[in-house]
Amino acid sequence: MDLFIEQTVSGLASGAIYACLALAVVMIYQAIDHFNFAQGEMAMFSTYIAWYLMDDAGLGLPFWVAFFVCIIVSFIGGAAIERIVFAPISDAPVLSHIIVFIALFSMFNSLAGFMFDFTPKQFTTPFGHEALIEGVISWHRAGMVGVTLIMLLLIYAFFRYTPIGLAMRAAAAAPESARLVGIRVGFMLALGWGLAAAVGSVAGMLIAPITFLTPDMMLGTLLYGFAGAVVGGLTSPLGAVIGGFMVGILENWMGTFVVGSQLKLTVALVLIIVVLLVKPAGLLGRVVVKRV
Amino acid sequence: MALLEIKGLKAYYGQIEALHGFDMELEEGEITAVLGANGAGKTTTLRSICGMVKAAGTITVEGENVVGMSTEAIVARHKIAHVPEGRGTFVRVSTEENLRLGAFTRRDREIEKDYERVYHYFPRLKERRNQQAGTLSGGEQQMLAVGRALMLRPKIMLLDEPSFGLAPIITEELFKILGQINREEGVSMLVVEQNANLALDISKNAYLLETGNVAMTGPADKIMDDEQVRKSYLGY
Amino acid sequence: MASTDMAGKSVPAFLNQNPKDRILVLGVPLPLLERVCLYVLLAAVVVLPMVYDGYDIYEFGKILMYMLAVLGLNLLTGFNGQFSLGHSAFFAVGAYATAIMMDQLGMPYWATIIPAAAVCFVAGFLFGLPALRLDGLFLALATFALAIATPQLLKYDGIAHLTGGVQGIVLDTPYPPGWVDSIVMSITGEELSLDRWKYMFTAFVAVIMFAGAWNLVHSRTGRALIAIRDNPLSAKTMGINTSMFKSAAFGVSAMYTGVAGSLFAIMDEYLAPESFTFAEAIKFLVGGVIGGIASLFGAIFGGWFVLEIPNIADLAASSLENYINNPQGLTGLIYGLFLIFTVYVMPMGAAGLAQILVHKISTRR
Amino acid sequence: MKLLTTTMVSAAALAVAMGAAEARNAPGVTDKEIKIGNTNPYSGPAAAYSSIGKSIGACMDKFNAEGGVHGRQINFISVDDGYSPPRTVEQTRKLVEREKVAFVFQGLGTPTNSAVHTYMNKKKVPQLFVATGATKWGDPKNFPWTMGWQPNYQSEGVVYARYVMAQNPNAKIGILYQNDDYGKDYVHGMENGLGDKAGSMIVASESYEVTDPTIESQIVNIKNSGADVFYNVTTPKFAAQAISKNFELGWAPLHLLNSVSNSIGSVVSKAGFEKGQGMISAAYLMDPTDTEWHSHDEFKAWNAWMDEYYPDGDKTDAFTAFGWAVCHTMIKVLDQAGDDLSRENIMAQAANLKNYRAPMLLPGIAVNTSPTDFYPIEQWQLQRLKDKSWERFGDIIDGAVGSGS
Repeated sequence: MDLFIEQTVSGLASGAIYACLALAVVMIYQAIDHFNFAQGEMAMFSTYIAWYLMDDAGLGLPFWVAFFVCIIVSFIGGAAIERIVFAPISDAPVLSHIIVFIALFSMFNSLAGFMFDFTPKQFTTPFGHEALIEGVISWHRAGMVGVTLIMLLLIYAFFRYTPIGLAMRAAAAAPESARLVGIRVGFMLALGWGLAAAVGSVAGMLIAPITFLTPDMMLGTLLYGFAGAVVGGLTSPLGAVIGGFMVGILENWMGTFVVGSQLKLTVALVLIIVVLLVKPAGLLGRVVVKRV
Repeated sequence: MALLEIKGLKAYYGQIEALHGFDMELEEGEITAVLGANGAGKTTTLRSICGMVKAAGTITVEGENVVGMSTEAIVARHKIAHVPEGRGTFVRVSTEENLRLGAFTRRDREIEKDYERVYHYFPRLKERRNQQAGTLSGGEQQMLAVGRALMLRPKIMLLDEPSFGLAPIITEELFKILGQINREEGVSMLVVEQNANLALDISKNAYLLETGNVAMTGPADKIMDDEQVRKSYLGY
Repeated sequence: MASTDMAGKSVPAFLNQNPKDRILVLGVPLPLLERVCLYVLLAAVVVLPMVYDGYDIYEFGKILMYMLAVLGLNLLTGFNGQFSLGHSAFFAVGAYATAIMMDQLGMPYWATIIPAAAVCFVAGFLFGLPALRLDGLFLALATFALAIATPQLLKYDGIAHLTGGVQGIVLDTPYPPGWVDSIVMSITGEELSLDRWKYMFTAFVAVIMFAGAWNLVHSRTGRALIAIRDNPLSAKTMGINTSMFKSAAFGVSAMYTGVAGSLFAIMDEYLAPESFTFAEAIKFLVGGVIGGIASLFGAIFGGWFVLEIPNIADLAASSLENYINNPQGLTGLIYGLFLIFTVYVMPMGAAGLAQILVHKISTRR
Repeated sequence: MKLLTTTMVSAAALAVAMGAAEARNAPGVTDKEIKIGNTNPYSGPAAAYSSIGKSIGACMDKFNAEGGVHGRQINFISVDDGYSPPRTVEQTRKLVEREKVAFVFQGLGTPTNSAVHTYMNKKKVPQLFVATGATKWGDPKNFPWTMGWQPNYQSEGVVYARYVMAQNPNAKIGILYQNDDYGKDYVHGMENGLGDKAGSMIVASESYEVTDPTIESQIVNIKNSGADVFYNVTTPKFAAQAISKNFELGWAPLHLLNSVSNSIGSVVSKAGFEKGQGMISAAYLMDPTDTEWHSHDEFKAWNAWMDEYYPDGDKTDAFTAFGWAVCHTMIKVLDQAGDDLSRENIMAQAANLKNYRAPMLLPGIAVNTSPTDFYPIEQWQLQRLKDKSWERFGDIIDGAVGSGS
């Protein structure tokens, strides 16, 4: 097969990883109007929880049971973080929030290593690693794309068609106005955090069978996830997924044909800055226009 | 008993007392104007009613004291719709979604119907129903804010400087519609305005605030005739 | 009171204090008190090498070095109301600029500081030009990306002949110039140790840089910058090229952190890409926040804290050794807790806390 | 790099000359105790290696419980440097100047040890058996106070190169390496081993960053270059990824897996045995997860020690065996030094190990040093993955290459 096509296919494969995480980035951005720099680490920690639930040394639960228990635990954990850590500083400037994100980043990273040690863990997939189409896509990757698309549909429908999704966006963007129409902003924020943590946990569980589970699995991945979300548009779940795939492909093209594999992270960096400057709304996002 | 009864209202920003304990009433089905200079405490009064500032005293709505209740609960329970200063548009979502948000606390099945009710008063909004609300003009956003308030099917509407930043023609049209809403829907209104003429025109009663206290109160036409008021607030 | 849709606002209210507010403390106006503090600190800086040597004085030198790095971050926040998660990148630029000048051009270490500062200023300025068009949250994202990409850039084969690639660069020892040696010899009768000299050199640069920052903040330009920060719209209408000013401020910030990098390279005589990871950026952030992110004095405390917190973590770890396995692994947790604690309890950092305490004492009188 | 000032060389020479004459004990040595310092990444990106520091500590505990070395207890002070070179400098200086350790042993990592390389040699404090396979640790002329332990990365690369040349002199080699000194040393080893043919035989060379999520794009490129030999220079996580990805792509080249990641327990089994059949790797230590050794006496001793002294440790973690073996080597040096525990003599004894068999080394491999040979282990044996364990084949290979370069 032609190298170009192969790299594109491989880019789609890693793009699926980024798309998953980009979706989680959009979820939290919609819910709290912020990036969560600790999102990757939270997803990684959730994945460890799932691993513990499944592993023989842990509880030894079957995959799907562990999968859903992990989602629920992550949801509760995310909501609890909002209530315990962020609610008391809800009026503080953005600066304080970023600091707390970095604090969470550091804490989850450290805790994961402390509790589960640093040796790579194998994470099972219910789909199997066998080839679905020889040399193109494995069952796991197909399953991963499938689950990502299901999540995309759910998130899209949630924000688009449910009053609570609409209320969540409203609460994030304009908390005071939201309160005035009777929205419980604190509840929405907690809910948003919970959902974002849940989406992140699914991303983690889909990614880990490919990358193996280690405390540092998400640092670089999150950067690409951010890039995907920025490229696609921070307010659009569909955009984030498309953006994730695009970043995957672009990364491979650039790495193979232009800058070489040594500068792949830099590609993500440049991409983020350029898109933010040139087309801040991304491909499918909405520009925030305000008239006075 | 009045629909809304305020007794001895004090309000605080941190340690600073902004309102010093006054009384105010709003009768069912009426429009009452609240006038005063900048910093007199007009906005603070409205914010106190819907629980957005720390307040002391009693604010009785339909016989229940709401001081200490959360904004969300006041809105949901007593159907008080606050049209805030600066309009509070949800800029990222569409016009119709803004309206939908106005009905957030309602659980009945007539929400869809009420869009038409709003569009009946503000046909412009219908044209723009799928447009991102942040791109509406100032006047349209003000209409949207009132429309959003209507979606609550409110008993009371609190309007904070609805004329702010609008062209005179649009302001006049807006006040006409407010009067119409008051008559047709039976919504009681508390209107804070700099433009005292317009407010007094549609109001039955009026209060004049000065530095956190009620300086004068009475029927709107009486206030309008008061020399002092005319000099200070009406400019003629 | 119109506070809807203000999510993008990033200027913390506490930055808006007028530095010239004359609070009387025990009958002494605050700026005077500040001055006295400054002189006491300066005296300490001078006295330290007479008392300490070896590891101790090396640690003091590192504190001053980190102080400069944190100061860079604080200037950025103080002047632009924004901050960077990627200052490890500018720390690296400064360190590598010095190392390359010494290694490739054979320049003496002391001669590299000024050109390295210039390089960092330009690097910061150029990064700032596009990046500062982003508001707080997005700037944080862009600099986050920068911090993560930095080690990879340093290793890039295309510049490996300069940077030493993955091997890094081993630098010549910064021996004191002969005349310094002989002066010290004539006064004390003993030879000046290398550690003491490194400290003296670092302290010399740090004090000059600190004084520069002090004057800048208290100068008319400084106040203009702060005015731009607080009210960019009116500054624009007055015809001030705000983006140019802001980029320049970013450049100055990068320059401070970069000079810290230069001093780091000289002090440790070695650098490698592993010294400039995202963890390093977090360190600066922690130092800045805990010291007080918009305060000059805060930087001093922050510098000390950055150096000492791993030791504190070690200490905590060794006392826990009997109870849990691998307590050192919890260093990151301790970092995080300190950050959250600071945000909750003293959002203005140690400097802010000190100011409040001083204020309390003075008003009680 | 031009750190070699004439003053340093002469100072070093002087030190060696004076060493013999003076027999004063090193700081940190009393009649009851020997203080030994160590830096390890207990936190940060390389914390997976921390089990080395912990197993050495546990091993020292065992020796102490058995009476220590010539009546002296070992006080092993292991501190965290987070794999950050500046932190290593701070911690090492603290160990040497404040804790007053006799010497530093098994500091981990190439950039970290490089950061204190000059300092230790200027201070004349032994920097013994550093835990890194870079070539530069065996340079007694310029750095008489520093010594490595494990066979260096380059020599391993040479071993693979020779194997490939013997199998197929026209092979096309694709390399995947970690973009740091470790990865590049392996690549240099391969290039040196291939000699003139390196240019024509190496058809692809792709690097990855530790922060990269995956290495898939690189593997696609290597496969596409037409390579029929895959030289896999990666750390455990990425090694497992690479084994999986090759399998997924249906690509089955001759797979050379570097010894850093040839643990059955933590890499091969996790990637899946079926995916790695036929892989070739070099080894010098027994893999504790390889059932072949489970009846061996040295394994049994290791196993018993793990149970008693390091119960939290992970027995599938090959670093525990590494720590065990290097700890024994250290004890051997102290034992040889007897009552002359000056820094000079400790260094001299480290450079005087003759055919010492540290436990858990592969049968036939031994530790050898001399005043001009600072590479303690220089032997390898090749092995091939068959079913669920490594099958060793061929002779013990002397890979004494690093010393020349």
